Amino acid sequence: MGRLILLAAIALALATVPMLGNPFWVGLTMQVLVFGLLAVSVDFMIRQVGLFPLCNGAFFAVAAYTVAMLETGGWPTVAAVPAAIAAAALMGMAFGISVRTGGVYFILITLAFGQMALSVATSWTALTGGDNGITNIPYPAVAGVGPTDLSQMFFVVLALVGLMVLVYARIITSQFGLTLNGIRDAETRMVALGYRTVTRKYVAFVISSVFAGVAGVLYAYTNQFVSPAAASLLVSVEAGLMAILGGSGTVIGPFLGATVIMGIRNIVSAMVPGWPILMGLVFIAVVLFLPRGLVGLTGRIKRARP
Amino acid sequence: MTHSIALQFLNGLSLAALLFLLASGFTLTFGLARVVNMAHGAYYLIGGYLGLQVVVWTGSFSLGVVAGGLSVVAINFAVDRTLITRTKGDPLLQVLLTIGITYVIAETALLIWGGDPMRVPQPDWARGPVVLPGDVFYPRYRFLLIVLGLAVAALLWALYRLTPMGAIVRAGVDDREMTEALGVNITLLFTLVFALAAFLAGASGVLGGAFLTLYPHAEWDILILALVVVIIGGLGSIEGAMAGSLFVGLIDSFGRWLLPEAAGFMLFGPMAVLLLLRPQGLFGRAH
Amino acid sequence: QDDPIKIGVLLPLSGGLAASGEDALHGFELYWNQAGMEAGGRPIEIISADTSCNPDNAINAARRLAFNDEVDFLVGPLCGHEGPAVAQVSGDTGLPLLLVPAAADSQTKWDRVPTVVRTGFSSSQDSHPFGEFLYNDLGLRNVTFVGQDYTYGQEKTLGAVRTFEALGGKVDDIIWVPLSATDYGPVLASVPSGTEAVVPVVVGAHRNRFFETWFDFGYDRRFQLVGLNLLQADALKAVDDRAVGLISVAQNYSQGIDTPENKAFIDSFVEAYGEVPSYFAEMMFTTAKWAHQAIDAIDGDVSDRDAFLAAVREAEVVGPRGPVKLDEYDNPIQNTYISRVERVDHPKLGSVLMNVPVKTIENVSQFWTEDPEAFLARGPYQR
Amino acid sequence: MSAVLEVSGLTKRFGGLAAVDDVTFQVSPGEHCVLLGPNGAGKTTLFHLITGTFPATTGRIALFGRDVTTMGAAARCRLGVGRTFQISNVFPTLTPVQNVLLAMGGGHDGGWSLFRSGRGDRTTRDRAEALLERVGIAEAAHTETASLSYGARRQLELALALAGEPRAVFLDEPCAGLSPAERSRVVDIIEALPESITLVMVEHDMDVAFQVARRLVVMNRGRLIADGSPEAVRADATVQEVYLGAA
Amino acid sequence: MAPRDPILVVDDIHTYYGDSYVLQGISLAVQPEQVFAVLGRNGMGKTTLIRSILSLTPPARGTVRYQGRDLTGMPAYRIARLPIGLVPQGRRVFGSLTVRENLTLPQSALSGVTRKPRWTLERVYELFPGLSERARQMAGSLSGGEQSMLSISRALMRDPDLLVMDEPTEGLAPVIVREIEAIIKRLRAEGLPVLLVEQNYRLAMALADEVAILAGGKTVWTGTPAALQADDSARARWLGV
Ligand SMILES: Nc1ncnc2c1ncn2[C@@H]1O[C@H](COP(=O)(O)OP(=O)(O)OP(=O)(O)O)[C@@H](O)[C@H]1O
Ligand SMILES: Nc1ncnc2c1ncn2[C@@H]1O[C@H](COP(=O)(O)OP(=O)(O)OP(=O)(O)O)[C@@H](O)[C@H]1O
Ligand SMILES: [Mg+2]
Ligand SMILES: [Mg+2]
Repeated sequence: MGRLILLAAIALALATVPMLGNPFWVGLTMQVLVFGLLAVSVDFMIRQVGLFPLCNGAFFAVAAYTVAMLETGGWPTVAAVPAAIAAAALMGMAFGISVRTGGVYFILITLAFGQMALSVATSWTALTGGDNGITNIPYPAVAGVGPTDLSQMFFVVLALVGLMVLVYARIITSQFGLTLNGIRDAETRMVALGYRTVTRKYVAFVISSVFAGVAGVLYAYTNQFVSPAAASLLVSVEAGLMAILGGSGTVIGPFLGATVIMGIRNIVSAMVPGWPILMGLVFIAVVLFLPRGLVGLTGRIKRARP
Repeated sequence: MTHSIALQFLNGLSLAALLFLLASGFTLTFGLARVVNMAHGAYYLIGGYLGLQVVVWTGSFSLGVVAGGLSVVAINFAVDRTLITRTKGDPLLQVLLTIGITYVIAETALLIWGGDPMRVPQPDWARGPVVLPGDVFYPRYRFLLIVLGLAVAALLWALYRLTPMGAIVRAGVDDREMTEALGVNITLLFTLVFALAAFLAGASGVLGGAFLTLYPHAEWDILILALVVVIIGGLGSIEGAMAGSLFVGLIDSFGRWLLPEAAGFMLFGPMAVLLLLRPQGLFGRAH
Repeated sequence: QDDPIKIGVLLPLSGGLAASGEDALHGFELYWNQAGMEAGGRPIEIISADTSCNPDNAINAARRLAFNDEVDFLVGPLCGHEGPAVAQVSGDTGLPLLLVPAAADSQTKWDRVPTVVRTGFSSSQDSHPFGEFLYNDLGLRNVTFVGQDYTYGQEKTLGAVRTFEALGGKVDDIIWVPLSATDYGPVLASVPSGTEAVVPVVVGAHRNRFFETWFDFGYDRRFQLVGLNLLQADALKAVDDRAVGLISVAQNYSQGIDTPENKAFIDSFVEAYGEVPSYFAEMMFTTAKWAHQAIDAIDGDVSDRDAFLAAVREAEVVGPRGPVKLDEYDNPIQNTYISRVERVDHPKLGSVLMNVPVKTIENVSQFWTEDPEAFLARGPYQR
Repeated sequence: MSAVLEVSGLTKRFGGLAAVDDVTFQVSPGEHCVLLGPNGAGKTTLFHLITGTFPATTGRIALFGRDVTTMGAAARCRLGVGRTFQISNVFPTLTPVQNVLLAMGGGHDGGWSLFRSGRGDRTTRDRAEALLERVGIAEAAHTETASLSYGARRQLELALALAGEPRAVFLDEPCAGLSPAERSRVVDIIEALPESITLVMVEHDMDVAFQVARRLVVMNRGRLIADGSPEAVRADATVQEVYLGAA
Repeated sequence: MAPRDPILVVDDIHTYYGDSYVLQGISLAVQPEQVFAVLGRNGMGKTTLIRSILSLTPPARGTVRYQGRDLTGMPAYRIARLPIGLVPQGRRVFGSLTVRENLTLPQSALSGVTRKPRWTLERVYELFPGLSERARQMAGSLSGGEQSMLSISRALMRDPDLLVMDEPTEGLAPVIVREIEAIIKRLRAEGLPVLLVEQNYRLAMALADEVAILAGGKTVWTGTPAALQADDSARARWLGV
């Protein structure tokens, strides 16, 4: 209950961002929400299943590209969005065979899948616009109704991300979530208890791809262009870093991490030359002082008080 | 035709030799200490740059290789003692930490050496092509690299499989605490192993810099290849690192030759198939 | 009016292309310093933003310049794929963008944005005359291209392929090399043996790797090497005298152009930064001069964006690269220089390798000799 | 009624070694059967074969009248097989209650709901806690399992085997590592199992074995060497020699 | 026999796992040539006591003295080199090493052996012939009981002056338990002191010269086996037998 109030308070605070009237901040906050959602999709695998996927950037990108191609090709939003999420889910189903492996092997095989998707995005120029990507994606509209400017778009994104977060919070505390934790802890025992563990991991993987796909859809609409950069390894890696940095296993953590990383990238970078050093130092500092991520900070503050 | 095959085979071998030097260190640190050190690529880069600097100052290539290796040993010692130990074996934290270290090292290198590609000058005695039977021209430098790779592979294999040190190190992986309870100073031993791995990474930066050039982002390019090697071969196995580097080296060179259109799939496609058939890699042990 | 005119400059200042970004920024600053940081009676303020060669960052950086720093117009970006992203912000906000050095063909052809004017070059622009140069000047009939497999590489390569083939030349093979390739040994081994010359279109660190592998394997004894995009000034730093005499690059600039403008530019750049400027620096230098002329023409009132854009479109600039003016599609008509590497004595730097034009083709349009409509109807160069 | 377990001609080879060598026997419903044998005789391997942890080299296994020779471990569990592992195999980052909740759902591959809470409803939770009480670790029910002592984890192991209400349970040395007090608790639990549940157990503690067993089966070097009532087997000379040791 | 200085003295140690306070002041003394048995129900702190002595989980307070030397702050590997042999609970053999490698490891140069060991491969194989048959098998695939034998043998190969055993007979067949009993008796006769944690009450009684019972992280009873045999209430209360 307390958590719900906290989430509502955060959502409310975010809702004031468009009132600043500065599209830069609105745009950046939207990106934080979008990449935070992508980080959630990665953290779901990291924390609940114990597998670190490096292909969520591919799901993200395939959904974004689908939206881009269909919307610029004149399809209505009601068709483009489901198609995009379906594309991500289909790719998730295909890449899902990787759950047969585990540990570092899983990291690497998903990396392989992600790199293959990237090479399609860069070299299949006719379909994807190659390196230049696809531009001028219109805002979404359902039956002619939809956001017409940046701040309206912002509220759409805020609402959808909020909804996804609620769904996510429900999933990780669900029965299914518990069985995933069991698999993470001791898979052989889960098998001996009668569970189809591979199927479950597979389903979890597809759920993760759907979350990444939703993030990708929002990305396409907010950025209004898509390029292979969306599918790059860095996107997948940083999504994972966002989650760990913010606090893996929590709902807010990935968004906190996204705030820090996007903040350094887009604000601090203007002030500090060689800012990637700073980014590296932040990672190092979190490991040293906040091994549970930034959310661990609240625990520290509580403990510091007598 | 046979001419091209021979050439591609040699190309595969020379890339394999370089990858082996780098990946064997990675496999040692992961296999032995269960440390996922993503900074290995950055070690390659910084070792290469520092070695390059020494080659420029002293004119001696060998000195540069040694200096590149040793400087990374020093860096890694500091990093391991002050930072990696603090992750207490949590792989997520290790990934976060070592990627952080990679950012710091790579960006520092960029500030010092700039972003233009640089090449470590090859020593005079390794310059130019050698002519092989059948009128095949092959660079002498790469030839020597293959020989070096084989020598190091043999040495490491012997160290790992034939000496008690190898057994102890493997025991340390199974159960570090028990190894210590049998009187082994495992911390010291691991420090030595890390030093060896770091030396190989730094030295391979110099060796690789002499034909692949050093440039920003090389740390990721080479790390990905090394990871593929290690995974295909099986983590923690020297034999695996050998097999994996051959696999990657040969696939890369023949793939680029026969199917250049599918370059993106050439390396990763077979790797994905292999892992699905044999999830623990060629030489890895299923647990 | 003495509040400054703010110019937002978008360049990669971190990551793999930071060196190029910095070089470009130097060129821009050099011009304004020489101009006394003033134009149209108003002081100039340059606000630079790092894009790290990533379109997502570029879009944010552009928005920040537009809304937080409230710049009057944008200059940049460097990487081809950042171009569309930044152009989009320009289109959304109406903020004029001088697109440079990003070279994607489509931005002055199929995907034009009314507020975007290119002051650099289009990828395939210099390739068309180069293709004819291969056939007519070098007398080559059978060549193999090695093309970097992404948009810039494809456009640059296929432009030359088209004009070369149009004259009757035969392309034995085009070897596409992905940006992720590390080793050029395998690539070069697949050059067909009957070919006369190899024409590389490679970028970044690939240029030096290609060069080293070429000589390591003794290919210099088997084929002629003709660089379409091989050894620009920055890549020359890491090569030695084996490069002397090679055709290195075809582009809208060459360090060895023998004009007073260029000599002065090179000397002052070397004076200020201790090295030879690359084409990035030149492009930004000329862009600054271009902007200066336009601002003067409208007496500094850049708040009238339409007037500013019109002034840019009308300006005829003489930069280090020679005379430049825009075509109707907002792309510069300018010279193409085909360069060769030579060792020259520079009064400040001593003996250095430098690109020197061997052939200058004047007033080259992005459509070469073709009718624009026909060119556009054919669609982009894609493999 | 047909046999709960029928094994015939079952063999498992590891390289040259036949860990289980041509074993044939049956267990009837409700039987309490203890499997004895020297270390390395193949008991655990036999359990693994029966529960499906790995496949047999040759031979046939039937559970509850169905041929399960090629069936996976999870599927066999869903038929009603519960088991413990000789080396504890529990969920370290979860609490014992969560451990048991998982074990309760496994028998029907349950817990697919994405929205129903993983904490279970009141009655399931009560049942889980009651089971932990029964095995003697109620006070640790809500702490992290990783911090339990060795013995406590063995007790949890037993709870996991029983939680799914199996029709047949296979216990691999459930008393190993337990103190005498906890051992008698385990014996009590076993004795209190409903008549309908079939039990097969490996145990090296003879006091426990003889208390629980209504039938003893003895293995040596992969083969069955004795099978019968506790008294008969105890008197068997070979068993005395290879297993009990001359007393 | 004249009283001699005890070989191992544990003096009021307190040990924590993170925040949880496990050993709450334990003292005991092991005499030379003595088998000292530590008993107690599950979770009472027996393993923690052993971990504290060997510095695997160093105590927060209190001292451990071995042959008069204070072990406080000494790293675990140095303590092992004194030499003390450990048979850990749960066997903990090196699964990816062969049986033979498991056995030679404690005597390799890196383990700090300084004298010619009294224990050799031959002697150990003689003790457990089953192991010599499996010398080249990976220890991880041994049966549970075989692993126990290997774990004991490995500790002996350390050539210890004090043997610390944490439930060494867990999972062993009665024949083998009898053998282990005989072995410990023989070792004791050869002058090797043994600190033994054991759940097999009969065995502990048969072997021990002195017994301590732990409960709730404290020593609740000490004395001879005979005294424990006589103290029905202590037995019932602390051990449940
Ligand atoms: N790693 C740990 N973290 C936290 N608590 C622990 C840890 N290990 C053990 N404990 C706790 O310390 C107490 C003593 O454990 P210990 O393992 O010493 O008991 P023990 O007497 O050896 O029991 P057993 O006979 O079951 O082996 C127990 O309550 C246990 O839950
Ligand atoms: N994967 C394997 N590879 C080789 N040998 C194996 C493997 N698994 C088991 N064995 C061998 O098979 C034999 C039977 O092992 P098993 O674990 O079934 O014995 P057990 O009867 O359970 O003994 P214990 O009472 O000691 O637990 C042992 O000798 C063991 O070494
Ligand atoms: Mg067993
Ligand atoms: Mg214990």
